[in-house]
Amino acid sequence: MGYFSIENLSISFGGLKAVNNISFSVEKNEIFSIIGPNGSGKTTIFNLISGIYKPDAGFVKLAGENMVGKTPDRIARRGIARTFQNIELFANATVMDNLMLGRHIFMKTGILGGAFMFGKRSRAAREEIAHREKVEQIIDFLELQSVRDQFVGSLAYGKRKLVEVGRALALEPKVMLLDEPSAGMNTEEKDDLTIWIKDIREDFNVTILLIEHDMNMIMGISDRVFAMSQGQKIVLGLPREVQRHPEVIKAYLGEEEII
Amino acid sequence: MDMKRAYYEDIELFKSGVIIFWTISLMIVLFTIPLYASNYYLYLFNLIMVHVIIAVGLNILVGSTGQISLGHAGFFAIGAYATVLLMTKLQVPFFAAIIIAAFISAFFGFILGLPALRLEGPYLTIATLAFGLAIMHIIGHTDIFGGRTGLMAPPLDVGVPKLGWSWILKTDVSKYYLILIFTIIMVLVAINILKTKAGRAFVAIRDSDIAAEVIGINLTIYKTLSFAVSAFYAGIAGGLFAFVLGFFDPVTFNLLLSIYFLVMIVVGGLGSVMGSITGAAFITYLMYALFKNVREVPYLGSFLVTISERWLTITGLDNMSAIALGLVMIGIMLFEPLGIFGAWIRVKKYWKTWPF
Amino acid sequence: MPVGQLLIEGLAMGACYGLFGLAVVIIYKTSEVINFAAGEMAMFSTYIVFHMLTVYNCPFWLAFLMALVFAAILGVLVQYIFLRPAKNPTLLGLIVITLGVEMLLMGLASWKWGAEGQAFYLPVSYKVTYEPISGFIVSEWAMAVFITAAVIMAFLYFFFKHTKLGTAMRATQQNKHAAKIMGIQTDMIFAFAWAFSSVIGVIAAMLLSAKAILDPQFMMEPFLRAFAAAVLGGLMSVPGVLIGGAIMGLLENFFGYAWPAWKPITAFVVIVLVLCVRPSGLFAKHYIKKV
Amino acid sequence: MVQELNFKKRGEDANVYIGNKLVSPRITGICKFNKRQISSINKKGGEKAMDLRRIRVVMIVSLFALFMFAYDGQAKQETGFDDKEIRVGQWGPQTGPAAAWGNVARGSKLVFDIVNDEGGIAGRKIKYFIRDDQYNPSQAVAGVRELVEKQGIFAFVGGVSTASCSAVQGYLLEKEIIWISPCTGAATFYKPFNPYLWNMWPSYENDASVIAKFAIEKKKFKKIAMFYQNDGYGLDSLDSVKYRLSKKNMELVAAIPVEPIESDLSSQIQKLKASGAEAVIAFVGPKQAAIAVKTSVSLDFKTQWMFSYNLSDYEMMNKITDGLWAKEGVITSAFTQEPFAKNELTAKYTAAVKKYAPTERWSIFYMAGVVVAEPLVQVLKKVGKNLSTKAVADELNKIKNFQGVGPKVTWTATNHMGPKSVQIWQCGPKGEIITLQKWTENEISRD
Repeated sequence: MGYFSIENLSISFGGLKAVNNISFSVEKNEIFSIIGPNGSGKTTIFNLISGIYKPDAGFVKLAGENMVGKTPDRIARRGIARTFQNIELFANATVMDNLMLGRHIFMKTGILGGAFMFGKRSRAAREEIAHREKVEQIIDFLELQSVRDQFVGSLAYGKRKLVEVGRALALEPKVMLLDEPSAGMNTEEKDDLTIWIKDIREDFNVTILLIEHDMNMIMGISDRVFAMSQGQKIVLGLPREVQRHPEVIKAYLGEEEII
Repeated sequence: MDMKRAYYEDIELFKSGVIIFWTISLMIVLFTIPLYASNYYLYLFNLIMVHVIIAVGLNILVGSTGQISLGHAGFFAIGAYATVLLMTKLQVPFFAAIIIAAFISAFFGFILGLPALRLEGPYLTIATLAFGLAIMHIIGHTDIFGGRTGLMAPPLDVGVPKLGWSWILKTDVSKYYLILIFTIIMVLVAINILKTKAGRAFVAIRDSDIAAEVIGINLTIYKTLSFAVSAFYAGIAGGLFAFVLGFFDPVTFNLLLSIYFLVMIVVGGLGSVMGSITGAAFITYLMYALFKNVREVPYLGSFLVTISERWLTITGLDNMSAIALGLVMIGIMLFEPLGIFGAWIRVKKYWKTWPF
Repeated sequence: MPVGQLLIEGLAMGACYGLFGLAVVIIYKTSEVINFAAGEMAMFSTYIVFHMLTVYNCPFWLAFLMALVFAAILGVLVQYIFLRPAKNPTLLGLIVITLGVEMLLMGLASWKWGAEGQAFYLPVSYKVTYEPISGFIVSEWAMAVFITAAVIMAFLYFFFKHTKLGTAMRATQQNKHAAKIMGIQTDMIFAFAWAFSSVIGVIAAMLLSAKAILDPQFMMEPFLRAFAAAVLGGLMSVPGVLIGGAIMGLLENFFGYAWPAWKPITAFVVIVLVLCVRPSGLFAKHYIKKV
Repeated sequence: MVQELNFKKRGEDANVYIGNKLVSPRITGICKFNKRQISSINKKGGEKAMDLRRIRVVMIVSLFALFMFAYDGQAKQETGFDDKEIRVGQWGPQTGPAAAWGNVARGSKLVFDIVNDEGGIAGRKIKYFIRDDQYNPSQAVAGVRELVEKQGIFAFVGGVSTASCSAVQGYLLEKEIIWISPCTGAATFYKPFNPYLWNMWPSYENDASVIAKFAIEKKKFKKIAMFYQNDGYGLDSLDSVKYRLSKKNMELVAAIPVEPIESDLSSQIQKLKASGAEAVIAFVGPKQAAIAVKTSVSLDFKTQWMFSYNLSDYEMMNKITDGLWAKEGVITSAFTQEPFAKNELTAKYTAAVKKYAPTERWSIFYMAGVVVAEPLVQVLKKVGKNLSTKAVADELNKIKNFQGVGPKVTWTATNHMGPKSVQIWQCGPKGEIITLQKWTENEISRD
């Protein structure tokens, strides 16, 4: 078994088998893409991994440890971070605060410590400053300096996607789940994102699971691709293989343009 | 564009010299008020500060965490009753009593936070409302709380009477300073809480609870914590309120009061400490002064009396006060949905670019 | 324990709460606003009937019809003057506006009619009672309540299911923007919902005041109960509200009989416990946000 | 114009963004925007002007609210009187849940109006202030302090709510301001002795005891139930009735509490009915009294209702019970004279009402305001020119068997108790007052 794996994962919503007995395993530092037409259960897999849904059966294992049954916040603490398809940022907080929230699990200041943060040398302030430095690195990395103190709600869509990636990065995850990170971006932004994702893997030593519709991007960065349809596995393999696989093409036919 | 040199500047209490200047000026004004205001105004100021404390706490819950509470008068009552009973029945010194009372209140906040894990919106409103009603009702039915007859607050002794050291605050001025110090501390603490880990977690829960969970925020802990913190504030405020008023009964802490608390923070500005302060001051002042004694106002009074006699009833003239307060509330919400604080930001922005 | 009698009285009060809860639900269904002014709007309209009956000596049915018209106008006016101009309102902001309207209406009513209680009569009296089965005393008033509740519920059921306007209202509730794009005049829908709610409110208020008394404060407690009933029913479902109201009325009467001292809060506490099990009330699907 | 369409899915909905502005969720197909919608989306330029207008409106509204309406009169000296006027105050609920009691405070005005019209007292007119407390102690304290500290008040009369009176009691004592009778029979104002407070109200304890005595001895009821408001008013009287019954070795067949806010009383009345009570002694507010009587009729519960003196306003009670008050022949106690008794004093007041307050109804509670003002005027007249708090207090302490339209009171330097006697009335078939029993003292009073 690999570094991160899901085994026989299944869930159904009222008779509909959204994810049906799916297994795969991902090596450390791999970029692993999941593709499939709309409604094929890709996001559901992510939701199962991050603990938002409880699977009917199966396991999610990170370095041998089972994640199923843990609450989402515990799973996050174990090192699985994610972004969302529809952007779930904290819209009424600044970019800085959003990223600082990514540091939440590393901060030890309790509410009392925070409440009495008077002066530069108080423990809370020292911790706060230390984490701000970390976040600043992420801001530099993702080139978010210009929007650092802006409210997320006022940012352009592409920037928000990026902030969300930054927030996931701030958790210093072992595994990162990116759910359609390039949706809504223009070509230029997509190219930048591709480079960043690669860099994230290199610089931060992260295993990346990616849901994407943009075939160019998938072909460009994925190590392996997992194709699924209607909750079932179609094929798992190298990008080129999967792209030419007749079942995959069949699954996408009839579907019109995917945004 | 302001340039920052160190990360600490982001979390400093006073971010610039201008803010320090204004803060110091405000402090000077606040600390010298007793020199030129009559005792009646000190009473109003005391009430305002008590309301400021509770509004700041409520705003942490409603504004920052996004949980509606219509039961805060209940926590307010717990604070008042617990402080007074601890002092009279167990001879606990005042400062210990008010802190213990606030913790008791916080504990009840924690309890009320539990259903909030599952409920939201109107459903949570009903749960908190029921809590407020239940507290009022239980107090009204329990003899040790004085039942519906009410309780008289003891003399405000800030010393430790058991050790023979007692220092009784009798005058309004001394009470004013005591409450002022409490208020300043509670406000600073709130500012700090909102700037650090817990505060950010609250905002995260408000904006997207699912995202909050997947970045490692434990909803159970932080939702209940938010209720507890907010209730702690209400407890402190209640303990002080007991001595401002000197006498209270369960009806003092009715649903209407909870509603007024909510109005304070919405009118002031949700999610901001400054908003809670301005909202509490504004609404309290209006509650106690707006169109009161309208008959004695020159010209307007006699005009209204004439109107009342001609078309309405003269006995109902005092309702002008409620009507005016209602209109002010509606007006503020229509023209400034973000509350007074939103208006202030707008004005500030406007002046910054003036005259362009 | 006179079970039968408690049942009848509980159901009658419950039907009133449920009926009034409908006024809350209709507005919530279309615009997701909790109208805290509902009680006072109904109170104000009831005073209008009262005024016409006592000052102008109108025949009852005329006064009643005029009051319905007035209630509709009041509802539209409140929506048009106070709620529609709100720019980008927050949910709490809207609640504060309705609270402001509540204070305004209560102030105006007390100013016009004084704070002293008044008697309000309906042609159906609580004084005329029948005892069809021993132990079940039914007053004319209670029968009127049951019939009104049944008629209004049937009407609403039909209205929301089978009329164009009702469908448009449901669509607006589900998605205001989409409804607008589909060519539904949402402003009209909101105005209509407020008028509708106000009319149902005044009917409930008249029934309640005929049993109790009429004063500017008389709808405050029933409003809380109706709101609780509506929440128990799930805030979205028409039969749900009436069932919620019935549960509320029955709980109050049975608990009130067993432990009179705790009557005012038992129903609320039970409702909160029920909500802890079913967080979106009895008759609404719990909405799980998808990510 | 529209630059970019961003699609965002949330649940079943898809939100359409144009730039950053949310335009429409739930688009499943292709959507077309008409010109108006697009122009409204792109109308960013107008917002600046809108901003300015809003700022102005907000500023004007807040200034208006703060400065125009917050009128608080001019500060006066603290003695409470000068050569031209004596300032007297009262607080009371003019608005809020108990606004129906507001006529007490307005009633006192009648007495002062009469005196002022007669030329005042030793050249001084009485200036009378009413402060609305909304039945809320914190408002009462604010009003009273404002009066004392900014207007300067010589004496207070009346004051309706027990809670409000309790809240200001300490303050008034500290300021040594004369206060003639809180309009409540709660025991808290009797003990401990307050040298600046003179009581005129029979305590609820005495009231309940006399009613119970009447029920047992005159009416010979065997099964008596109690229906009481759960507060000082109800609990004092419950205690007293129990005490009275225990003297005769009797017990209440039922004692049902009610919260002052409740409006559905059917379960309580059914419980009373189940107890088989021949008489129900009820210490509740007027609203609940009315609902209780109405409910008992609709539940076929036949009993003799007996209420406290707080419900002796037959005209109003008949109005709000739809005539049931008379039909059921309700018995109440009473602490005043009959409002329309044929005597000189009543005639004087009823004439004065027509003149000074034509919209007011001459009723028991309006009279209550008169009752508390009468002794003050009497004493002020006696003191005359050399006015001081001490002189007035001394004269008040000498009052003996004083009776206006209210009860007979006697005060001494060490005893400021209210009267111990009440009358028993019954509402006759036409709503008239039938005096069943003249002033009766509670012989087992524990005051």
